[in-house]
Amino acid sequence: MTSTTPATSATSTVAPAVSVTAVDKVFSTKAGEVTALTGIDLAVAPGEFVSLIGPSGCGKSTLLRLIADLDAPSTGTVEVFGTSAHRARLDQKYGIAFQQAGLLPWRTVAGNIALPLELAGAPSAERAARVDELVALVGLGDFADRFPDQLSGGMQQRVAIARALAKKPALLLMDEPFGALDEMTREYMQTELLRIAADTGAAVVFVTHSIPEAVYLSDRVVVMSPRPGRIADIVTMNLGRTADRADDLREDGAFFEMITAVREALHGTPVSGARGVETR
Amino acid sequence: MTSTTPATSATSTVAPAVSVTAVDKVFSTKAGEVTALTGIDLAVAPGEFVSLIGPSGCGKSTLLRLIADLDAPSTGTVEVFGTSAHRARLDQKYGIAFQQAGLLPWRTVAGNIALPLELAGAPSAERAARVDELVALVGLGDFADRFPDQLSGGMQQRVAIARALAKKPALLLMDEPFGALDEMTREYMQTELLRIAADTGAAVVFVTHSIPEAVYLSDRVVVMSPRPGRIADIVTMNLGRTADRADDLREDGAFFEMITAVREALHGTPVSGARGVETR
Amino acid sequence: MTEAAIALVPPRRRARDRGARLRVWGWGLAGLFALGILWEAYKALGPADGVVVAGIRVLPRTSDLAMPHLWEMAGRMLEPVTRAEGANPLWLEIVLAASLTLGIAAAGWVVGVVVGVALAVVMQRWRIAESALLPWIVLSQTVPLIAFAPLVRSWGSRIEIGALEWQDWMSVAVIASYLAFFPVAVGALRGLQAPDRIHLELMHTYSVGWWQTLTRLRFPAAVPYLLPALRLAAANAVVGAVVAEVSTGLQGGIGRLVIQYAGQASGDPAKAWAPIAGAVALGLIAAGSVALLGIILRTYRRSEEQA
Amino acid sequence: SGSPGEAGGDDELTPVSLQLQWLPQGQFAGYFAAAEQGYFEEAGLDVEIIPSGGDIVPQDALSNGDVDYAIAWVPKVLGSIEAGANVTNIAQIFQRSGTLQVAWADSGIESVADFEGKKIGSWGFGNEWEIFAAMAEEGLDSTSVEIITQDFNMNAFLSGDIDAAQAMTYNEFAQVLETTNPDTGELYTEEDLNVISYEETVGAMLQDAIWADTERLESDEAYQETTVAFLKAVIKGWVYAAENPEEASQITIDAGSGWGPSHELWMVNETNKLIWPAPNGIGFIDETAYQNTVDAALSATNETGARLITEEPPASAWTNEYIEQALAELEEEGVDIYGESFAPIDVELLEGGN
Amino acid sequence: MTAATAAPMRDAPPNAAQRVLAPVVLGVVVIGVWQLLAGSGLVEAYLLPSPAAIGEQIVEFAPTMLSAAGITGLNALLGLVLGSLLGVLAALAASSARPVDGMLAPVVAALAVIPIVALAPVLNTMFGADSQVGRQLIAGLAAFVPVFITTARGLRQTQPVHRDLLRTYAASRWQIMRTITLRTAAPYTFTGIRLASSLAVISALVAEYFGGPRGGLGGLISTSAASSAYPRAWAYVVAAILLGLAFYLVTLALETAVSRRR
Ligand SMILES: Nc1ncnc2c1ncn2[C@@H]1O[C@H](COP(=O)(O)OP(=O)(O)OP(=O)(O)O)[C@@H](O)[C@H]1O
Ligand SMILES: Nc1ncnc2c1ncn2[C@@H]1O[C@H](COP(=O)(O)OP(=O)(O)OP(=O)(O)O)[C@@H](O)[C@H]1O
Ligand SMILES: Cc1ncc(C[n+]2csc(CCO)c2C)c(N)n1
Ligand SMILES: [Mg+2]
Ligand SMILES: [Mg+2]
Repeated sequence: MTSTTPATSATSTVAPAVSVTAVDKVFSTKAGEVTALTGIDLAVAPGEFVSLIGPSGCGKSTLLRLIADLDAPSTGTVEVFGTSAHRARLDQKYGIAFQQAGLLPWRTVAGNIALPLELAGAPSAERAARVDELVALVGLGDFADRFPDQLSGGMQQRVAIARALAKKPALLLMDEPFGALDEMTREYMQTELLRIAADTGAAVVFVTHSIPEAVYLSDRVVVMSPRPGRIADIVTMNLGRTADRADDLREDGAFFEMITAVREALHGTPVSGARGVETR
Repeated sequence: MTSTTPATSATSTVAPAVSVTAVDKVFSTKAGEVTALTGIDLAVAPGEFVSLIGPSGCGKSTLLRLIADLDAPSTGTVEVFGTSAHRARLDQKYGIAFQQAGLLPWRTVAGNIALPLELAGAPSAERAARVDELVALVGLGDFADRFPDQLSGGMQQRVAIARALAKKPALLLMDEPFGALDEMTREYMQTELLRIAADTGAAVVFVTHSIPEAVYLSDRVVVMSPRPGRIADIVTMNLGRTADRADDLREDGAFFEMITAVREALHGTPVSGARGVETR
Repeated sequence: MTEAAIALVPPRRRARDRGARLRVWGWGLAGLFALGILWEAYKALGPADGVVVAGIRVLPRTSDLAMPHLWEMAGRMLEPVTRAEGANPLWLEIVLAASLTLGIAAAGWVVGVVVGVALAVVMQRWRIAESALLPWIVLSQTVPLIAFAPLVRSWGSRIEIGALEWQDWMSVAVIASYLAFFPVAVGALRGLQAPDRIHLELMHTYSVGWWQTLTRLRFPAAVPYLLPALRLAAANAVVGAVVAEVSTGLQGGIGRLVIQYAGQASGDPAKAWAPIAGAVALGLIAAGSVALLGIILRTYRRSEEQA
Repeated sequence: SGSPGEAGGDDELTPVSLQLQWLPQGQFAGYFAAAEQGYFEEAGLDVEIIPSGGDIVPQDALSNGDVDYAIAWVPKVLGSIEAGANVTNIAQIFQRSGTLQVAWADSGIESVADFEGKKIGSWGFGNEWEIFAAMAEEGLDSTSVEIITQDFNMNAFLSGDIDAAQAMTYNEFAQVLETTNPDTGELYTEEDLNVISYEETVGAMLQDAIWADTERLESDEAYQETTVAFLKAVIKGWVYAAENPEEASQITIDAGSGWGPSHELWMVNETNKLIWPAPNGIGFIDETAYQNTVDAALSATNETGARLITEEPPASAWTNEYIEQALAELEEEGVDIYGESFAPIDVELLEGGN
Repeated sequence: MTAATAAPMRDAPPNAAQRVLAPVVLGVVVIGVWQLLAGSGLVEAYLLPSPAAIGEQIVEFAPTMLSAAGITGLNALLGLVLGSLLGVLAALAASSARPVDGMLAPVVAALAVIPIVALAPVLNTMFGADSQVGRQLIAGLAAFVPVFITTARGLRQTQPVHRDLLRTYAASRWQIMRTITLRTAAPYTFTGIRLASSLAVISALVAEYFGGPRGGLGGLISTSAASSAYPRAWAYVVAAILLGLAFYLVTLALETAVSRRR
C-alpha cells in the first residue's frame, strides 16, 4: 500500500513534474528556530494527482511554497520539470490556488483571469480568447463581467482555478482550495477539478485536511506528521484513473477502504496523541 | 430509515427539549422577501443528539436561531422544554456555541466561562467553583489563566463549550462549532463533545456541513433542502448509544452505511442539481 | 507609525524588541538631523529672497529674518527672555508657559472625552440619533474656533455656581474641549459598534439588557478604537488651548507667548521659534501621556496586538 | 457693582473690571500704575485689569456686561455703536493719534498722496480706517491701493512685502529701530525711513478712550459714583507714569508685559507724549477733535465698499460729565491734571526689543 | 456594523428618508430654538445674532461671500492637493525603505501636533506676507498628516495571498506596485483625503488671521467681528461651514467611488 514511485508510469527520461530531494526547511523567528520540514523526498509524475494531508502545522503549506519558489529550502533541492523551482517560477511552469480565492476585488471575473496573461504581456486579442476559453472551462460563462463580491465562495474558487490555468501550466499547486466551501459545493468542485485536470493533463499537488477529499482526488496521498514536519507515509489510491472517477465512487466500498487506510496512516500514533496537535 | 419520532423513547408526559411546530420564516430584505424556512416540524427529546445538515443557505442556522429566540418565526411555534422559546431564553434554559468560539479577548479562559454566571449575578465563590468544574470538564485545567489569543482553535472551542454549559442547561445549541478546526482536532473534539453531552445529559441540536460528523455524533440527522428551506428527511443513526461511541466507529462498516444513507437523503435531487446551490 | 503610536506599544513587546526600539529612535534622530541639514543647506545655498517662479515664491527666503540658523534658535533658548534684571532663560519661560497650557488642555481633554463618549453612547443607543447628530458633529469642526471665543468668554463670565466663579482659563479649556470631543465621539461610536454580532447575540442569549451589554461588552471592545481617539483628542486639546489663548489673550500660556514673541520677531527672529518648539513638545507630551492609559488598558488591546 | 460710599463698611472695596484692548504693555501703563500705587484702593475700588487677545473686542465685552469699563479706539467704537453697542466715552485719555505709516527712505512715499498703487500694510481689526480717511482727503479711493494685513511684527515691511507699514509710535516703529540692518550690521535709524504721521492728516482719529455702559450711567447712581472714583484713580496713575516713566515701565513689566526694559520704557515714554500735555485736563473730550474723528469716520469706505459708520453717532456716545467732576476734584487735591511741565525723556532702543 | 437582525441589542435602523431627514429636522429645530431665544431677550442679541439677522446678511453679502469663499477655497484646494501628493509620496518612500519610515516618523509626529497659529506668522515671513503661498502651505501641512498616515497604513494592507500570487507570476516590482499595492492603498488614501479636506479648509481660514492679502473668509470673519458686525461675521462663518461641507462631500464622493470594491 505504501510506495514511493509515481503510480503513473513514467520513463526515467521524462523529468518528473516535481522532484523534492532531501529538503529541510527551518524558519528563524523571534522566538527561535522552527523546523518546519525535515528530510522530505518526493517525486510527482507529469499528469499525476498527489495530495498532501496531515495535522495543522505539519508543513503542508510550507512544502507547497517551496515547490512554488515562494520560499527557499534550507537544505536540499526542489526541481520542477527538471529545472530549479526558481527557474520554473520565472518560466511560469505552474499555476497556483490558495484556500482564499485571493481575487482582486476591483477586477471582474474576466479581469482576474486575465491578470497573469496581462502581466506576461500577452496581446489583448489573445488574452480575450483565452479568458473566454477559461471562463467556459470552469462553467462561469455568464459571469465574466461580475465582480468577486457578487459571486458565491464556490464560484470564486472556480475563478481562482481558471486564473491558475491561464498560462496552460503542466503543474497545478493547490493549498486547501476548497477549505472554505460547504460540503456539497466542495464535492461538486472536486468532481469539476478532476475533469479540468484530465482536460488539461496537468499534474496536481493538492493540500487538504479532508481524508475523503484526498482519497477521492488523488493517485497518491502523502501523509505528513508534525514536529518536525516529515512524510510519514505515501498511500497509493487503488481507485482507478482519476479522470474516470465520478460521484458514485463516494459510496463505494473501495473508497471507504482507502479512507480507512489514510486514517490509519495519519493516526500512526495513538489517537489520544491528537491532543498534542492543538497545544502550543 | 425515515422517522419523525425521537429515537430516544420519551413518554408524552415529559415535555420535549425542543418542539418546533409548523414554522415558517420569511425575511424581508431590500431585494424582497426571502423564505428561509417553510413547514418545519421537529421534536428533540431530552438528552437526544440531533444534527441539522444541508447545503449552504438551506436555513440550518435560521432554525437554530429560532430555537434560541434570536429570531422569531413568521408563523408556527417554537417551544423549549414546554415553554415558549422566549421564556426559555430568559430562563437560560439552553447554552449556545457558534462556529467562531466568540470568546471575549480581554477575558481569561476562566473569565470567559464565568461570564454568564457573572451576568446572572451568581455569588463569586459559587462561580469560582463552577468554573473550576467546567475547566476540568473540557480538559483545560492548566489554561484557566490564559487569554484566548494564547490558545489554539480547538482549545478556544472547548472554552466556548464550557461557557455554553456554565448554567447547566439541559439543551445545547451548536452552529458548526467545529467548522473552523482541522480534521484531526475536529475528530478529537467530536469524541469530547459526546463525552460531555453524556456527562451532562443535555440534549444537543448540532448544525454541521460534514456528513461523517453528523453521523458520528447524532441519534438522528435532520437533512434539510433549500429554496425554500424545509426538512427533506430525518435519518435515524443505527449506531448505538451516542455515549458509547468511540473513534473506532469511524472505520466501521455501519458508519459508512449511515454516511451513504445521509448522502442519499441529501442528494434527493440528482447530483448535477448541486450546481444550483452555489449560484446566486 | 508616529512616535506617539510607538509609545503605545505595551512594555512586554517593547522589552523583547529593545534592539528594534533603539533602531527606531536612531532613525528618528537621523530624520531630525537630516531635516536640520536640509534647513541649513538651503539657507546657505538658496537665494536670500527665495525662489520665485511665475510670481509665486515656491521656496522660502533664506534671510536671517525668515530662516534663523538652527544654532541661533537653540542658543536663544539659553539666553534670558529680556534684558530685565532676573529674567528667566527663554527655555524656562517656555517650560513654565507650556505647563500652564498643558493643565488647561488636560481639563479641556477631560471635558471633551466625557462629552464625546456621552454623544457616542447616545448615538449607539438610538440609530436615529446617529443619523441626526453625526453630520453636525462632522460639520462642527469646520467652524473656526475664533468665531466663538468671545462668545464662550462672555457666557462664562455670567456663570457663577456658589463659590465657583468662572475663570478665564475655563473658557480656554471649553474651547479646547471643542476640538477634543470630535475624535472621541467618532472613535467611541465606531468602538461601541465594533463588537462582533456573535458577541452581541451571546449577550442576548444571556438575556441581559442594553446597559450591561454596554458596560460588559461594548466599552471593553471599544478600547482599541478609543485609545487612538483619545490620543488625537489630546493633540487637539493642546492645539485648541493654544488657539484659545491667542484668541482670548489669556496670560501665562504658550499661546500667549506665540503672539508675544511673534510681535518681537522683527528684532529677534530666533525667539519666535521657541514657542513653536514648545507647542510641538507639548502636543507630543500630551499625546504620549495617553500612552500610559494604553498600558493600563492593555488587557483590552489583546486583539489589536494579534493583528 | 455697588458704590464706594454705600457698600458695607469702609474697608469693603467695590469690584470693578477694566477690559484692555491688547496684551499688557506700556500703552496701558497708567492703569497698571494706578493699581500698583494703590490709587484704586484709595478710591475704594478693587480693579481687575483684563488683557485681551486677538478676538476680544473691548467695547463688546463692555456692552455685554462682561466688564464695567473698557479701553478702545474711538472710530472702532463708533462702528460698534452703530451696530448696537450701548457705550459712552467718558474719558479721552490719548489726546493725539499715535499711528504712523512707515516707508523706506528711498521708496518715494512721502505723503498719503503717494500711496496710490502701492502695497499698504494695516493690521485690519478696524485699525485701517485712519488710512482710508486720510486717503479720502487726498481724493484717493480705497481700491487705488492694495491693502495687506500686517502680522504682529514688522517683518512684512522689512522683507519688502509691503511698501508702507502701519506702525504705532510706541510699538511697531520701535520694532523697526530695534532691528539690525543686514547691509550695515547696525540697527536701522530714523534716517532710513520716511514716516507719515496720521496726526498731521485729516485722517487723524481719537484713540485710547475709556468707555462706560451708557444705560448704567443713566440709571445706576452707584455706577456713576464708581465712575468718578475710577477716573480719578486712573488719572493719578497716568500722572505717575508721566513723572516716573522708568518705574511705570517696570510696573507694566511686572504686570506681564513681555517686552524688554528698553522697549517698554520707549513705549511708556511715547504713550506719555500722546497724553501730555493735556490743555483741557487729561481725559477731557475735545469736541472739535471728536467731531473730526466722526467726520473722518463718515468719509471713509474700505475696499469692499463697506463704511465704518453711515450716520452721526448718538449724543450718548460721549460725555464730559464724569471726567469734569474727576478733574475738578483732583485739581482741588493739587494733582497736575494738565501736565504743562511734561517733558519726554530720551530712550535708547536696544537690539531685539529685549 | 452589526446586521439588521442583531436587532435585539439595537433599535431598527432608520431608512434612507429618515437618515436624510433626521439631521435636517435637528438643524431646523436648533435654529428655531435659537431664533426664539434670540428674540426673547434671554440671550444678548448683540453678541449672538438671530438666525434671521444672519440670513439677512447672507443675502446682502452673498457676492462678497462668494468671492471670499473662492479665495479661501482655492488656498484650501491647492493646499489639499499639495499636501495629499506629498503625503502619498512620503508614505511610498516610508513603505519602501525602513530607514525613511524611521526618519519621517518624528517629523510627522511633530507636524500632527503643531498649532497653525504658531506656524502662520513664521511662514508669512518665509514666503511673503503679500502672497497666498504661506496659507496654502499651512493648508498643505494640515492635509499632509492624515493622508500620510492613512496611505502608509494602506500600503501595509496588501494581502499576503495577493503578494504570493504576483510572485508566482514572476511580476516585477513595478508591476506588483501597480496591480496590487497602490490599488489596495487607494481607498485608505482617499479616506485620508476626506479627513484632510475639512482640515485644509479650516487651516486656510485660520491662516488668514495672521496677515497677508485680504478678501478671504477668515479675514472677513475677523474684520466683521472686530467692528461688532456679528450678524455679518456669522454669515461668513456659515459660508465657511458650507465651504468645508462642500470639500467634505466631494472628497467623500471620491472615497466612496474608490472604495466601492476593496
Ligand atoms: N514564515 C514563517 N515563519 C516562521 N514559521 C513558519 C512560517 N511559515 C510556517 N511556519 C511554521 O512552520 C510550521 C509548518 O507550517 P505550515 O503552514 O506549512 O503548516 P500546514 O501544514 O500548512 O498547517 P495548516 O494545516 O494549519 O495550514 C508551523 O509550525 C508554522 O508555525
Ligand atoms: N437576517 C437575514 N436577513 C435576510 N435573509 C436572511 C437572514 N438570515 C438568513 N437569511 C437567508 O435565509 C436563508 C437561510 O440562511 P441560513 O443562514 O439559515 O442558512 P444556513 O443553512 O445556516 O447556511 P450556511 O450553511 O451557509 O451557514 C438564506 O437564503 C439566507 O440568505
Ligand atoms: C491681532 C491684533 N493685531 C493687532 C491689533 C491692533 N492693536 C491694538 S492695540 C495696538 C497697539 C499696539 O500694540 C494694536 C496694534 C489688534 N487689535 N489685534
Ligand atoms: Mg497550510
Ligand atoms: Mg449557517
